Amino acid sequence: MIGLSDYLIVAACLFSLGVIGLFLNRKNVITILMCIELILLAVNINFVAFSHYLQDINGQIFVFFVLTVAASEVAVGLAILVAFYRTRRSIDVEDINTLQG
Amino acid sequence: MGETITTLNTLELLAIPALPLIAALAAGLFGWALKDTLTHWITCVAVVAAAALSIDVFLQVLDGASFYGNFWTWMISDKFIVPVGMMIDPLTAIMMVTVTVVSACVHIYTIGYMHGDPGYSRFFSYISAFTFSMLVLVMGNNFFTLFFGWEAVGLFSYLLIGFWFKRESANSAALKAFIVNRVGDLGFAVGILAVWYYFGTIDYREVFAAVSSMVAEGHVLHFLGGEMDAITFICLALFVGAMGKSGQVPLHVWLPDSMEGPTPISALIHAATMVTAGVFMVARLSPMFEFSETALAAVIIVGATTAFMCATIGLVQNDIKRVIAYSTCSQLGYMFVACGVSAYSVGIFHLMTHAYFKSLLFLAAGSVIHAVLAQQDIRKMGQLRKYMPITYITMFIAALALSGVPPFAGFWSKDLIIEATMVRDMGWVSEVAYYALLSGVFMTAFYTFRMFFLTFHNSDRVPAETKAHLHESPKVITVPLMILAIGALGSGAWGYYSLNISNPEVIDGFFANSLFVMDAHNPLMRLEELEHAGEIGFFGEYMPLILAFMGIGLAWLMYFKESTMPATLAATFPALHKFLLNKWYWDELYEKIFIRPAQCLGMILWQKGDLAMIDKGMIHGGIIDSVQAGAARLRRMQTGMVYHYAYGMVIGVFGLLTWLLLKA
Amino acid sequence: MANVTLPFPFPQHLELILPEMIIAVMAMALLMWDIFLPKSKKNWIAYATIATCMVTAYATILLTPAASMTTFYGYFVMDPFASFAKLLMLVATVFAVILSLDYMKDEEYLGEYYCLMLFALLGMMLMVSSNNFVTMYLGLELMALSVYVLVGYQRDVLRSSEAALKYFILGALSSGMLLYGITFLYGVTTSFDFATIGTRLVDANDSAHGVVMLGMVFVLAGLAFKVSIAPFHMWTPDTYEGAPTPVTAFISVAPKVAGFVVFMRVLHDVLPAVQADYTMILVFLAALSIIIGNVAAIAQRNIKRMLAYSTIGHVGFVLLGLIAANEAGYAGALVYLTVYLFMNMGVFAIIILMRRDGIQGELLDDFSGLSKVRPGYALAMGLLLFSLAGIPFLGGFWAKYVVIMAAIEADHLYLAILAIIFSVVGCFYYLRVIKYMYFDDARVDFNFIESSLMKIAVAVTAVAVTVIGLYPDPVIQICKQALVGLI
Amino acid sequence: MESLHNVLGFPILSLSIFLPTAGALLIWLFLKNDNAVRWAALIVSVATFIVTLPLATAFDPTTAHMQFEELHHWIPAFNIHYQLGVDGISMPFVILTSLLTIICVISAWRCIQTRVKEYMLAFLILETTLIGVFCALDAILFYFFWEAMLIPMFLIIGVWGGKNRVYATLKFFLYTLGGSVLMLIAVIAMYFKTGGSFSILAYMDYPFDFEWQFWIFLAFLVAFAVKVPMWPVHTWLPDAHTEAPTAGSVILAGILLKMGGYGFLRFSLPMLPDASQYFVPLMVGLSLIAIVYISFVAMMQTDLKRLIAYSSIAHMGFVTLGTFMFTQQAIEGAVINMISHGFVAAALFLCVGVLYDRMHTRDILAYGGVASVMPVFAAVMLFFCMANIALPGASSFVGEIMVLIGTFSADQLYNFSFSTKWVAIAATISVVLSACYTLWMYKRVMMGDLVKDEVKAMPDMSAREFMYFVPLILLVLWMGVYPLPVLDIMHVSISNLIEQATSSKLEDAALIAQSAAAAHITGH
Repeated sequence: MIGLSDYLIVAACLFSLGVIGLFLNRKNVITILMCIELILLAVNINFVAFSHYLQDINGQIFVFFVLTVAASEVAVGLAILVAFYRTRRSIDVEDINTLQG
Repeated sequence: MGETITTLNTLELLAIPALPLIAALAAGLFGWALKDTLTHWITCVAVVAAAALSIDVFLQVLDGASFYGNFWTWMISDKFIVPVGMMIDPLTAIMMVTVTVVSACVHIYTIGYMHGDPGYSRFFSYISAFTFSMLVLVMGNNFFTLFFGWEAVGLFSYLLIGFWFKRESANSAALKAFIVNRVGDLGFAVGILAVWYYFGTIDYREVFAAVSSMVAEGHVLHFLGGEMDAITFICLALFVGAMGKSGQVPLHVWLPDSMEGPTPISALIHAATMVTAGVFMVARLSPMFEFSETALAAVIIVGATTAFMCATIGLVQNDIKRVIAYSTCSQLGYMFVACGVSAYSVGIFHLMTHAYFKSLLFLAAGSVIHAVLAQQDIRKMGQLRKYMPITYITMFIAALALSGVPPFAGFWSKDLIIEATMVRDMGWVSEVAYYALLSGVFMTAFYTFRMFFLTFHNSDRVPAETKAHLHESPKVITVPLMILAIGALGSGAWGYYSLNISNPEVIDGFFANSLFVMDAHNPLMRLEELEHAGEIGFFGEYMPLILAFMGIGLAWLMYFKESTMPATLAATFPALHKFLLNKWYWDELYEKIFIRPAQCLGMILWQKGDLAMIDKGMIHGGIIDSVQAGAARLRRMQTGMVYHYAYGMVIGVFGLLTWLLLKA
Repeated sequence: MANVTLPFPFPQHLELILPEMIIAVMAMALLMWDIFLPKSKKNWIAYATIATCMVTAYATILLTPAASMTTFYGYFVMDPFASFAKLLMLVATVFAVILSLDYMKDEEYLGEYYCLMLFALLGMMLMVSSNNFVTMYLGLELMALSVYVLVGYQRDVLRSSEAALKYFILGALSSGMLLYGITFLYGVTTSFDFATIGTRLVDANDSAHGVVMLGMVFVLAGLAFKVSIAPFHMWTPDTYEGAPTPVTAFISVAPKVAGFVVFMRVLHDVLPAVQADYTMILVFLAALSIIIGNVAAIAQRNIKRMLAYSTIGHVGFVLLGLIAANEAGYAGALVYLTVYLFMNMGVFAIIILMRRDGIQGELLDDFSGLSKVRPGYALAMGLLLFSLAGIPFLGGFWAKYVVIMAAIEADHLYLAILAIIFSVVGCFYYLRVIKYMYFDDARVDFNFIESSLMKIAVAVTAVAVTVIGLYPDPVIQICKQALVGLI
Repeated sequence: MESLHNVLGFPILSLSIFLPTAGALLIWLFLKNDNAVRWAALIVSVATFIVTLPLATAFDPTTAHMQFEELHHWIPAFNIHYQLGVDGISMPFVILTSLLTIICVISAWRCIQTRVKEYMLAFLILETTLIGVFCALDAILFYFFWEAMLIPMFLIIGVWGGKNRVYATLKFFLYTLGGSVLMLIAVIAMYFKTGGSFSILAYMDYPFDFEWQFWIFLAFLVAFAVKVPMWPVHTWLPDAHTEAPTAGSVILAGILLKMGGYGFLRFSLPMLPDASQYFVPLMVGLSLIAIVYISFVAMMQTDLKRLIAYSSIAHMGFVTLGTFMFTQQAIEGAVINMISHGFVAAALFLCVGVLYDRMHTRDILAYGGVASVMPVFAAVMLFFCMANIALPGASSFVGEIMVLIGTFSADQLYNFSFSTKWVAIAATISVVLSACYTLWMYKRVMMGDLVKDEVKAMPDMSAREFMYFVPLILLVLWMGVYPLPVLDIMHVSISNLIEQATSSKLEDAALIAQSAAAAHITGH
């Protein structure tokens, strides 16, 4: 029988994966967007798990909100990335460095 | 503050200091508007009037009149009350006469001497103001009025020494005079603080009344383990002030330099009046000094040392004014010794006679200097008697008076001092003092006449160009000389007999209840006993006289005619000669142990203390630098790399988490 | 149609969301209008935006209930607390629009710009009106997404889009954390409603303590990011510098207000059970923010960047009020935000005025000799900067005063001392700007693009700061009353 | 609230505080031309002076109660009141301020040619804050004015100052601010301790226990010591003075330094008597350092203003010394000293200003023989030099001798851990040292032969310059020979202050603690 804790652990792993990927990855921004998706995925798993375990529907409703927002977030993110690329001609994380100090 | 006793006309008394003050203000503030003649008229008239009034007061005091009263309250704070008032008694009266008369003469003399000087009216306002301050000093009835006058005369002495402010030497002398005097005033101020602390008042009469009981209570001051009874502390502190003003060793260094000032000043301030303020103070405070053997001993030692040392220096000086200046120091030493042996009356007596003949000496010297175009070196004079007879004669009288030749003024007073010292038994102190004074007599006579002969006899060494100019000084100069000459002639005998100074019972004597002497101390009483018993002996009686004549004789041998003796003598004892010529190296000593170290200390405290330690060290090094370093580090942490930022956030979160969970 | 019955109860008090409605509708309307407007008349949209905000403000005031009321089945709350915050944000938006007038007029798609601003405003208004995590999250994301775009609005300017990108990435991460935290709180209490969570947390058994901590830290971190509290501040300097100056002005005030209001609600309603723990965290964060903010600002040459750090410092001060966690504290925080609104808007207005052909006017020495050329602006800037530095007879002093007072009342004496000492350190960099304006001579000649609205904006802020400084009582009273609904 | 004690029945203090600012506003709004501004500023300052005069005439010296009181709510939220009032200690400073402001305005007539308007405005606003400090009876109001003063002063030094002005003014600002913030903390702490009051008078009555007094005293000490300034936090003063324009130095030396001394008298002594007693050795030590150490430093200065600045620090040493001796004479002396120093130091800086306007250098060695081209000026400067070294007849003598008397006799009344006699004697050394640095400076500047051509070209004082020295000369003399009026004003207030400063608060504090403990027990 798969208990709540197992789901939470999976979610935790995904979350950590996302977070770590966020600052370990030095290549390009797309990966970062994926990592963000991972984080949100972890969140959703948590919600669903809890919602099921607690027999409370709110959690799952929240998941839908999160999904929607996530979608629009990515859209905006990509748009900004494109704008950035137009001027910088690169999407390497290393190259997001003109502002510092 | 005590009831007012007045058998004198208050207005008259007030007028005496007021007249010079008003004159001074007029001359000082409106001098630029008034014509020179007008200025000197105003001031001279005022001062002469003051002199006349003080003589009148003096005569009334002779008939036993006196005055005590307050006119004004200066400060009040709780129990601390400072009135401004007057106390007129014989001591005051004789000082007033001396001051005003000499001052009057000097005023008149100045008309001639300072003629045509750019600062003519300024000079007059200064000397009138000085007269005012000196009168306040002597007429005051409490320590604060005394201190007020004390500082004021100091101020005017400073101004007048530096009168020719374009001369570097004059400015330095003025500064030196002021600062050395301040050192004395430091002591004086402390003394006053102590007086108020122990007596709870600063009024003469109340303090004097309380002295014996205060001593009986036996207060002591502790410091650095040692202890000292209060009255001694007070007296010594005040005496330090006296030393400063009266140019006593080791605070004498300013007096000779003060000769940079115009000669009338030397006569008025640095011979007759201001420098004697110290003696006056000691006499005035006799009721306190009498209660402290230590203080009296100190007074004697300082006085005797000065008397001897300055005399030796005087032997070899070549500047006519400096010779007289050193003799002034030395004579002041005599007065202090007199006070030290409790013969205050005699000290004051000498003060008076000295005032006349010494100011006469100065004025005469001034007249000489005037004649030889501001030449002060006696080696460049000689044979002047032909050109300026009056000066010659008056100066001769003064010289005799100074050397203590009867019947001239100096003889009476000085002789009494020496005898008093002889009979007052204070162990080695009085012994040493006695011999110091005796040797002083000889040297005084010698250097006085050395100076006199070199100036008026000997060979004619006056440079040709000045020759043409040589002539007797005008009336305004010679008349005061003659007036003072009378004083130099008569004041001694007059004082001796009419005031009968030598009367041991000072209480019945002239200085009725203005001076206080314990019978146990009273040297005059003892002197009288011994005279009755005929135990004084020949030497005791006549030693001073003999020495004086010996001194004059030696001077006559060496300097009356041109001779090689001085040179050979100097060649025989080069070290000694150099030593004396350099005034015992006092200035060099002070330069080394005070001035230089003070400047170094100031430099160190400023550069190392303020700038290096506090500014650079604490402020910049400590705070500013660290903040800026921190700023730079934070700036470097802001790398601009997005993953660093994310990393920061994550570290933050997990840091907080672990902290919380560990805490739980 | 009269007897149509809905399958669900019709929500009560729908009028409460009228302000939000106005904003939403106008935003879209403007978007449409923009298409038909000729290039030359684009500014009308701006004026329309201002009008919208004013109307909304009026509506908000009208609708403010005495006690808190809810609608949408309790998912949307309206109380004096919320409406005060809304008013602040509306004012901030008005200022931001005025600041944009000249700055943005050469940009394309102005309609989108202003409507994005309105959407951000809408999001924030939702945030402050939320009494549960769902509404809060939606509002927060609406604001965040709009602001990302606003920051990157100058598409041809590298630093603009870079700033947007950074802000976006980190913002996404932070909202991820926030959500992750929410999941745990939800897991412990089976609710998203603040009050409910709060009560359930109180009687949650100790086994759940670890999970609660987990949730709390993540939630706080997520919120701290929005109000740029150290160590979640790293995005602030870059974003402030890169963003178009009016946007910087906007995000330096409005989101802070919204963020802090939510912060207060969360602390007061959700986390009273674990007050000891969160106080500990916040003390640490506040100290860190004050130190980092005031120290790092000293090393800056670019005034926008400098103000970013100063924001971090000020945020630390506001946090003092939250730490005190008493009426005085929360009121103090509101006072601080109110004054801060005027100070920052004024300063940014002048920075925008400094922009002249060729020069961005963002470097400190661009201010050299301003007082000789434009004494008026220099005086205003001086007042504002002294106010930021917290010197008396200016509002900033009272802002600092109230929070420090609250902190001391709550026995956080050492924190107060630390804060005030670093505020002295902070003075240095404000004074440095004044030094450039007053003590130095002009390096290059100024040629100002001045609109009367800008002048008014500057004047209003300067006067407001001074008046509050001389007679702060009204503001303090209002802020006290505004706490109804929170406390 | 007991009935207010205000014989005049109209808010004279508010008037004198805000008249300058009102004038400043009018000038700012309506005047353009520099000369008009000058005249207007002069009129405003004179008007203010006239307004403050009734304070002296209508003052009732027989009571220690605050007078001309005003009390309004200012910030009810924190129980902060707009509470004004003066007693014998603060009243003289109000008049001193309004007087010196006039002189500042006149002195800037010619030498300030750039941005005249801002200059005058700054001074008028500064006057407001300064008078406010001396009138405030509410701790926050006091702090409000105390800090607000920084802004105009910062600009005055920074805009019209000398070469190194930026460093100097930043140093001044941050030093003072850093010093005073702790005072704010202390005041707020006292607010909660006393159960919600900012009234200075309430603080005087409230019994703080020793630990409180200890820390609050330290907090105040930092604030006031920086202002006085006391060693070792004095280094901002020489820089500020050197770089400030003449009038800036005048107001700085004349009033700002007094705020520190006033703070001790108004806050530390009456509110924290036990801590004050406890810290006497420290204060005495610092004061003596100020008197001796600083005098030596002053001796070696070659910059005129720097020298006078250091001498100011030394003289303020007398003030702090007298303040912490708790004897009538000492404290009255301290106040007299502050007032007199207000005249003398101000005048000396004006003298330097006169020289600076002609030569544009403050280097002593650049001068020499000035007396022969500027006789009148030489006389004036000599007068103030002599006043600076406390010659009898000058106001400073009254102050210093009273401090010394009070100090010397202090251990008659209280048993300190040391003998105050020797403290007094050590302090008396300044008699010599002050003479050394002052007269040496005078000698090098004014005396000597006239060799330098640029000195030869210097014209003597103009009538306008002479005009602003006259009142100072008269005041110095007046207070020197007839200080009674001023002393009479102070007697009662100061004896009351001593009463407060010497009666321990600890017993009451202990009682309160006991009762609290008792309540606690009964509560359970």
